Amino acid sequence: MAPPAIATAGAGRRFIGRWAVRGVTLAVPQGAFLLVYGPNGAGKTTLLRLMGSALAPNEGTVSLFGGEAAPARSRVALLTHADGHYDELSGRENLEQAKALGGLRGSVDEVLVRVGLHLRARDPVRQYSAGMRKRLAFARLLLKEPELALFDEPYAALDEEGHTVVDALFQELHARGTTVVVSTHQVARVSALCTHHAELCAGQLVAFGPGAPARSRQGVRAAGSLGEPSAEGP
Amino acid sequence: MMGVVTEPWPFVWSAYGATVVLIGGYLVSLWVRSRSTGGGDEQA
Amino acid sequence: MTLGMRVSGGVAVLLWVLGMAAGLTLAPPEEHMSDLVRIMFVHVPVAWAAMATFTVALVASVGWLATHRWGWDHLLDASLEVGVLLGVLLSVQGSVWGYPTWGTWWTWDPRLTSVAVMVLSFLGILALRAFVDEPEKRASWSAAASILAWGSVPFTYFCVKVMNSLHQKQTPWGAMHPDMLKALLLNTATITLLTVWMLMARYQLARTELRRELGT
Amino acid sequence: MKEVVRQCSLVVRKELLHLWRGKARLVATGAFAFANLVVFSFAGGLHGEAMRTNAAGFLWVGILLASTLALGESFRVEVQNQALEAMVLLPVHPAAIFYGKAIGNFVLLSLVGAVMVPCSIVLFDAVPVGGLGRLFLTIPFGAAAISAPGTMHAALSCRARSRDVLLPLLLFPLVVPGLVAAVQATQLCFLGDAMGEYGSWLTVLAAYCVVQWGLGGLLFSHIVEE
Repeated sequence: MAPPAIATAGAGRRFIGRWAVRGVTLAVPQGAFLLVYGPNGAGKTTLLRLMGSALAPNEGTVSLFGGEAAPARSRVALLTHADGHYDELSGRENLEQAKALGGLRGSVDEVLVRVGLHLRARDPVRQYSAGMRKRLAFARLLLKEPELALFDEPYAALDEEGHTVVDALFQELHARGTTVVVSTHQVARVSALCTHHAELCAGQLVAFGPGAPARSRQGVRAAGSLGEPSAEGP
Repeated sequence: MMGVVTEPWPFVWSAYGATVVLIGGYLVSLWVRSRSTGGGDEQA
Repeated sequence: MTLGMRVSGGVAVLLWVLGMAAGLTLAPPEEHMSDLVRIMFVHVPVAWAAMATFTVALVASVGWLATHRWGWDHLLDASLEVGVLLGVLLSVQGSVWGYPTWGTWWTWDPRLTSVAVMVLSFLGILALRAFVDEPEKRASWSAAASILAWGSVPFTYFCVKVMNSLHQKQTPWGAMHPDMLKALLLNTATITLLTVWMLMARYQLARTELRRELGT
Repeated sequence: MKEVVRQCSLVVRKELLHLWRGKARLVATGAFAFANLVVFSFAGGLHGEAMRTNAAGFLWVGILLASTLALGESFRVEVQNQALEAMVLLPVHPAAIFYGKAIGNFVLLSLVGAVMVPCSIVLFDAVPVGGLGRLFLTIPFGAAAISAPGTMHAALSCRARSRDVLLPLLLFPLVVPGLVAAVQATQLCFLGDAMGEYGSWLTVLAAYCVVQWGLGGLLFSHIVEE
């Protein structure tokens, strides 16, 4: 039995005095498609960054593919709202730099076409719109051909056409056997594909299991407390 | 007699004085800070 | 502050004051050096204590980076603060010693400037700690900076050694008048004891502050 | 090890590309250094012989002040979109990132230093009696002494609050031993090296660089990890 792609045991991460995420224990088998949902400030971003070894847990453990998180970085790709591009360089140069530095397998031209940026590849990234920067971040992720791909709010800042690109991309990654974790508020778009769901609320894992989230519970919780959302971790 | 100034004692006193003032001041600050953070009676 | 700390603190301060009193009164003035030499009884021990404290900061930094146990960070916090205090005191004493000998409060004497540079290096790290909110980041970054800044300690010791041999008519330890040597050793012991106590007190303060910050 | 060198050379390539692409940054740093020299030249109220003896000190303080501009900028680019984190997750060895960026800053500071040499010769009318070649040899050593600790502290202060205050506050005391050696060596170039001390000052400077470049590589991983 292959080790789970992600296995967390009591994982917690604190920012100064506040626990953004605490006591999360779950296991995501390889090839699964996990949907993470919950209100703003529930700790979704922090959980994804823990899974992508961008953050080290203050409590508990996070292991990827059965081993330590950090050594598995070459097999994992994380897409967050900070896109990690160099504004002065062009889209193509950003990708070529990443490809050379990380020894990535993908082809720059192919991924540029896939995300629809091949016409603007030569322009410096500082001229890109938010949506185009997001597409370039997708291109970098595809370039890595990861075994585990983590997406934090993938649909944010994308236009309608962008949404369809992302949907197609999720289909393909899932079909290829890549373990995918998506944190989004657009649960409907992804629930058809997802094999597991996890619900976070105020840093606690309140639901985790196979299949799509039950329509009723997911809707009520998300719309329920419209109180001031506690500040999400960086 | 070495140096520029003949009467050494003012300088000896000011050196010792500076020592007492600085270290004493720091000790007081330690005392005040330990009381203010509620560490007053906490048995360490 | 616990009762134990208060009592030990009182003892340390008492011994320290007695030591200084001895330095001021008991030791006879050396024949060709005036009473000015009495400044040495506080200056040399403080110099040793300051450099030792910054070395404790180095050890604490390596300790934290290796084990990520909070005790090391508290020790680093304590040794930085106490070290800077002793360093500032050292500079003040140095310039007071300097005036009668050179006629100015400050001069480009490697001993004075190297001490000032050492103090400023670690003062910068105190500022760094004040400007970083995340406890883990604050600990790791100030530890790395302390390891870099520690280089100023041997540099200062080297300057003092070289300059003392060039200028100072300082009698080597042996030939010094036995009473003066006794006074110097007494003061070194009391200042070291007081420094250790200050480090322990500041350590406990750092631990309490971190508990409050983390709300545990 | 070979992997670190390969990644480091790629980071250097990116740094130089940034340097070339952002030529304005290079020119601004140079102009700022030159402005320092001009200010020193009349602020010092010196002339003739006194000016020449201080030329070396003014030159290096000018470069040091300008270096904070360049160092702060080199990490603003990394921190702005969290490109530094993206590199660490790629994964790239932290040591490769450090040496890449430090070499990039070294090149920038050496260029600025090289441009400042003729300027200081003119401004302080300090004809290098000890040999122009030696003067240009000292510049890269001094630039290396500033760029290693500078890169370390730029990485720290760029992510702390009030970073513009923190970088000079942390960097200047740290760089003093290296700077003293650089100034002494440069002074010998300007005023002539009667007793042949140039070699010994250069070795002091080289020793300082070895320590800073070594420690930087070791400690950088502790700075980038969250």
